[in-house]
Amino acid sequence: MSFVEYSDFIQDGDVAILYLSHNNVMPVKVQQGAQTQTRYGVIRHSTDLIGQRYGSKVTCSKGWFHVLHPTPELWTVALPHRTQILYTTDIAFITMMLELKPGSIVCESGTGSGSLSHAILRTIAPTGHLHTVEFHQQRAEKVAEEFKEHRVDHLVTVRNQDVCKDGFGVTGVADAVFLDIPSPWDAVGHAKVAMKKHGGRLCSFSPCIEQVQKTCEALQDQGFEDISTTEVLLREHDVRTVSLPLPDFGPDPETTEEATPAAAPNHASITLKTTTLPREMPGHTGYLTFATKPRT
Amino acid sequence: MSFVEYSDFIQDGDVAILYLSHNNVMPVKVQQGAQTQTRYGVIRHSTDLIGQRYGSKVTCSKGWFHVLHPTPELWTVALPHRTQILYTTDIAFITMMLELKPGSIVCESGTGSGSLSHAILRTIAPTGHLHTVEFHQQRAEKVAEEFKEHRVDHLVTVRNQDVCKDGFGVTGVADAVFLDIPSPWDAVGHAKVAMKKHGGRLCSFSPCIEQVQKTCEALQDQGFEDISTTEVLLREHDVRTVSLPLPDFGPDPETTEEATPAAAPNHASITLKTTTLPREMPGHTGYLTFATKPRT
Amino acid sequence: MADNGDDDNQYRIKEGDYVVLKRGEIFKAVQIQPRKKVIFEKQWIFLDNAVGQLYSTTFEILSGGNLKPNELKDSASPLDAVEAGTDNRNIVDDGKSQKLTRDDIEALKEKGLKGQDIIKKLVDNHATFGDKTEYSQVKYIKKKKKKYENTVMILKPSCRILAMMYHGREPGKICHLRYDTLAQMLTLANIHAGSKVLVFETCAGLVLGSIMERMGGYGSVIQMYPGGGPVRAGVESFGFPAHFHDTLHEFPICHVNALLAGTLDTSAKDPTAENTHEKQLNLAAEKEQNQPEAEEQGTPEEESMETNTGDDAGQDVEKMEKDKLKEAKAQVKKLRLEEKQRRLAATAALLKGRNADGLVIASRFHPCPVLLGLLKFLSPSRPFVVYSQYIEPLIECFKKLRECGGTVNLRLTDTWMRHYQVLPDRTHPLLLMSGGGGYLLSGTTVATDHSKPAGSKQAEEPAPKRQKLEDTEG
Amino acid sequence: MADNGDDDNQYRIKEGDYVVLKRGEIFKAVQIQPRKKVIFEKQWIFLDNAVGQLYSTTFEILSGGNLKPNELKDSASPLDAVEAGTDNRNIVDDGKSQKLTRDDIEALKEKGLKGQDIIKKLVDNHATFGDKTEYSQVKYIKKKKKKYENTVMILKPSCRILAMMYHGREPGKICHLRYDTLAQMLTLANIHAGSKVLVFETCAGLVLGSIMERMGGYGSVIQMYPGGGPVRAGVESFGFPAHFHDTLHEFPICHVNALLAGTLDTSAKDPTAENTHEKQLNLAAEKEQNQPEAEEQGTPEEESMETNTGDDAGQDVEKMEKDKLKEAKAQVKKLRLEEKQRRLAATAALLKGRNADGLVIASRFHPCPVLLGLLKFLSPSRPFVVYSQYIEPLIECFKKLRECGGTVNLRLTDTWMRHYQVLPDRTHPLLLMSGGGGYLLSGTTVATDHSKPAGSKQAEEPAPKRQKLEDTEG
Repeated sequence: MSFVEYSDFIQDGDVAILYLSHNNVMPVKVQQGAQTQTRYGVIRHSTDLIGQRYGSKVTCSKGWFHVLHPTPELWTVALPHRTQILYTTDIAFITMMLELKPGSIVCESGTGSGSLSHAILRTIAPTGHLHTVEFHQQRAEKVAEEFKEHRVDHLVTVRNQDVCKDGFGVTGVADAVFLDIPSPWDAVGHAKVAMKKHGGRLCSFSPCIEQVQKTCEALQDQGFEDISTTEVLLREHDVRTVSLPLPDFGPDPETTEEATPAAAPNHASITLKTTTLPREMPGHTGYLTFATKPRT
Repeated sequence: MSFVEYSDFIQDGDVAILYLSHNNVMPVKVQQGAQTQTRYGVIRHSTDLIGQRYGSKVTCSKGWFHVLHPTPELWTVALPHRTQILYTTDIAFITMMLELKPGSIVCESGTGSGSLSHAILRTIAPTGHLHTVEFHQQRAEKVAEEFKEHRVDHLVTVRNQDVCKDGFGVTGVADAVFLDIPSPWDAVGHAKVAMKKHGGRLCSFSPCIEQVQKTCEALQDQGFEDISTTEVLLREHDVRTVSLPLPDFGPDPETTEEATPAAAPNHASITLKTTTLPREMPGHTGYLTFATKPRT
Repeated sequence: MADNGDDDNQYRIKEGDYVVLKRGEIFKAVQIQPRKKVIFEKQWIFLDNAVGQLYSTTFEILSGGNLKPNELKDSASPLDAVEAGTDNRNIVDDGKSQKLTRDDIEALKEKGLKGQDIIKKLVDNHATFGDKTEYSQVKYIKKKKKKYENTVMILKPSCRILAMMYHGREPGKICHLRYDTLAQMLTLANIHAGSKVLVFETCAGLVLGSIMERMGGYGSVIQMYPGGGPVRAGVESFGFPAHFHDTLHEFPICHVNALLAGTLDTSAKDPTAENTHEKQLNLAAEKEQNQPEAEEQGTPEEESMETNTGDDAGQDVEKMEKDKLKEAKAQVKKLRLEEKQRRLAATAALLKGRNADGLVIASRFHPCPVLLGLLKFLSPSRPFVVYSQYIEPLIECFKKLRECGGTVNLRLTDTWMRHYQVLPDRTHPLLLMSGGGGYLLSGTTVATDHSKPAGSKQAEEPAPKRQKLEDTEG
Repeated sequence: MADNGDDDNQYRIKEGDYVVLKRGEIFKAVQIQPRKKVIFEKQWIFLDNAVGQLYSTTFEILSGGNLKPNELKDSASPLDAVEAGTDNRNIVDDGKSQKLTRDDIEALKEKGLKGQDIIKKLVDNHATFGDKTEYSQVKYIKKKKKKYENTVMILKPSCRILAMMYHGREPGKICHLRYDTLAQMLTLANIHAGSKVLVFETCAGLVLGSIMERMGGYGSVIQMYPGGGPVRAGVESFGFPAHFHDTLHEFPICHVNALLAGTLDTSAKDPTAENTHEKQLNLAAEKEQNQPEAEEQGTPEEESMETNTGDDAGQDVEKMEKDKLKEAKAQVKKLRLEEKQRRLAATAALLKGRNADGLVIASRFHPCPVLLGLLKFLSPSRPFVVYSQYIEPLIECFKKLRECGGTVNLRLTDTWMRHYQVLPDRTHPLLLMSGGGGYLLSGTTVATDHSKPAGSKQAEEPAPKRQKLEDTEG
């Protein structure tokens, strides 16, 4: 197992994902002899996990669930939140708009809980590199530890510094830069320094429009081009079967062809497959501002 | 005919709406002896319109269409644009959120092309009144003329003045105020003056977020309560029948029950009723900021 | 406040008034009744002290549930202005951020500190509040507000407030009709004073009431109802003046075919003879009214009685309501049936001309047969609008209408609504939004051309702009 | 520019490169070929002068269609910064606002003024431009830009650029797949280097190419194709290095059942014996490829030839392409069939293990049978994602998967995308937005439990959180 390479069987030392139900997933560090408590009962790693195929069903005393191979997307749902995190919808769009691919050199700040970082690493492996800067020391240490557990540490350098003051710690190497910090405009200059002479792509994520306004201004001042701000929202459709009763207009004395085509007398109903949207859904995560650094 | 009362038959002096096709409607002033050129040919008012029932089909040399009774909603689609106008989706929401109903006293600025004004008049008739202020003289005159033609002039007073300087020309009478001007924050004080001592509702329409920010500040400064900003967008679904071909996975040598349940050999296809959204649709009209004036 | 000398009287809360309680975004419709306990946000309240006060007053809830007019406004609280950290990078959550202990808070409460002040104290004593992200701050304050605030505002009901209330509290009762969608319906159907409007709804009466509000007591509203009786709890909540109810008529849809065929018998009969039929209707009604009325408003049967019986029967009804004796109920039923028959005849007369000015449908029934059946009662050149929580039934309606002809200007739409937080340096769309507001099919009737078969393509849109109905390419 | 001394070489435009022309929001993919005329926005262009220049250079189009590197950047033009009136209240439109006559403009053009400068002049000489609303200003400038601008930027192709290009120019060719939706697919399917991915698409090869870009030449991509041959025009446009194509395999879906049953004959046969079957296939292919290739890229047949024939046959093909003789074509067909059979055997071997790592479907076919058929080739615990322009077929897929079991984490989603104008005092969402980006069904395979019947409810989500599948109340 690694976050950048599939395996078929669960091994000692892997990180596996217990898929309990929709939106309820749980990461587990697989260790010979260890046990994990779930709401369906205890699982014994040695017998229930190690040697089993990823995707297998595990049966406990009170129910069953599946063990899945980790992916950055499952990790995003499962990871311990140490900060607000980026979710898959934004991550997917960022990945495309930053033109990430195997071999890309990427700078990121802040690392936060590492949700985006894992997705970046998945995409730039096996030949790319991620330079990620996190202001908060404990968080930087924690995420570095996770990268190791997830066997992607060879692809990433974690720096614990203030990106607005100290930059990314690299010069002229990055194909892409991602900013998710309170004052991205203070880091735009550092981003430019970190990027390749030929140019590259930048993305800044901000929840508030005022942050976007200041960032766009800074990007323009620094000579960035193709500056554009976009918002992407996910709508999840709930599939369901509904039954709609038919109205009873009473006996039809004329029975002409025109009269009430579909009215059925005995409170019949029509069943149909449809979808509904959740009553409440995420209405905003942040604005994504993209720009191109031209050749300098 | 009047914009606040239905009639069954078209009469000399009415304003009728020719419904040519989806999104192609055309207002016509009905006059004994007059003719109107449409893309389906000429219509003669005396024979084709006067005395006919609203909703009738009119046949011309090159086609046919229906004549409809005017409503504020048809007028919004048909009216001559002298400015950018408010559309039905925003109008409907404004009408509810301003709590308009028969008897309401309303102040509006600017009148513009009168799209919202007609909808207000429809709702506050027969006992309410609209005080509408338009900066631009020609426009004020034109809209006053239209109110007369539409037989709603007894319900409305048009004033040609600068609302930011001169206010609405009334004091302590309005249940509701609507602002659609470049700098609504300059009119908030005047709005307060125009409103009833007991209180009332205010709405300001602005395309840009910076306008909203300044307006909200002004509203707060003037003691307005329950300030909230909302955006409403219409999505129109295009109903269509589509045919999806089925893939040909080749002859199934096993014909087990498990194999390819719906695969049909002869390039069969499935027809279904569905909707699509237009490729491009209005993505923004403006922000609607609502507030309550408390008792003062 | 009483000596202002203006026309304040119309703005004063009176006994018997239907009002709406408000706290933050929470609304609840109730009637002002002496010594009546009302539950609002898990608190018992007596509304007696509100009588004589002005609408839109904020009250403090004293211990014991009595109200006291409050000088502090419920509006934008000063808490919202606390400076937010835009990142929570400095927070180490050790569970020790709050310096006030539970005992401290209890002491504050005993000292008579108001909810808002307690929250302010909590925020002030929260070591890292300023470092929390705005999202966390809002969540924190919301949680604490719910726990400690004890004020309530009393509002005059309106379509806006009740539509927001139902959507927030009991969307299931109103078929998940969102208030902005209701707003579209009222406008698309050109609802206005003096017209004759047909309504078919199973939205607890909210749609009906909204239409009545927009008609202001002028014209007529005909409620086409399924089952044994019309549901109108929502209409009561509007607190309309009595004369509004004179404009309200009802007609059971089980008689629609008979009416259309001209075979409806509306002569007053001995109700006992009708008994078996009516019994069936009542059974059906009980089945279908799986929308329990608002807590304070009694059973559906009492409901429709209050509305249906005129002034003549009013006193009897009141007495019997108190007794609740079985025999009395039978008598009421008899009276009700007689009255019903009279009203049925009157409504049938209104419908017979097939010249209604508008049609509004919002129900849990399949909209297609409902629409096709009721469209027949409209004059040409009149708008109609159909709501459905699901798009599929409206696609079917759309197709059927295109086939049948007799309508133009068909649109299948939904609206997308977004609220914003507008604060200095913290402006953004709200982090949560409503998923969907349902779908609308709207259109305009036209005169049907009897020289052509109804199914003819000619009855659709004019040829040059005929919509592409088939599309295999996608 | 050539003497920068760094690794600029990799950024230089070379003959034979696939590039993308850009002007404003308009993109067009072309190949750099000597003295080849290219139409871009109604102008003839020769790209020869671009060779040796750096990617992302903006060129001026000289009269005659030759290019000249331009110092002016195509980016945010100074025009965008013109102060907008926020209201058009002072405009009296008398058709006399533009003071420059047609002749004036022609004179300016003859003087060699560049498009951007002409527009600037037009704006400066527009009496009421400053009074126009921003919306009108943007419309005006856009119109004039289209008319007078004559620059073009040459970009290196990428998934981002090509996805935006197809969506903007030819959405019908890619089943109206919006680029943000494609972005979701690539991520939801966990596309990455080293994996083995199955693709079924009728999106001109755009989806396939995007997947290949994300795999960076590591691992294998198997294109499952309908009809006579895989469509790959979009893949060419990516301009991948040759070794990327070694990772690309194809398999005709008409052999899927045979492969699953173990009856597929992949031994190399005399192609003439296969003739009738192949002919049928080719006929089907012609029918189904109702997606004409991009203008410059020849017929579909040449296309697949270019891709399918290995180096061994390359020279022959080139010669014959020039001759275009019927007899030669027959020979090519024979070679092609042999090659096809060899490749079929190789791909069948890849598929036989049923251990693919991901499945991506985006086609004009009904997704349900496609998905159910191809899902069988995946290992457990692997993601799949299906695109459809319509939601209904995906609802059916969802239901079927729930019935069959073998999958978890099912989601039916769409995304909503909005672009913003961010300018001082004029920040707002763009006035036009894309209506819909299509729908996605995604999920993860799990090991099927053979001790239970496939249709069992047990195979669905764990019991405690089982989704409410029936809901009559709405």
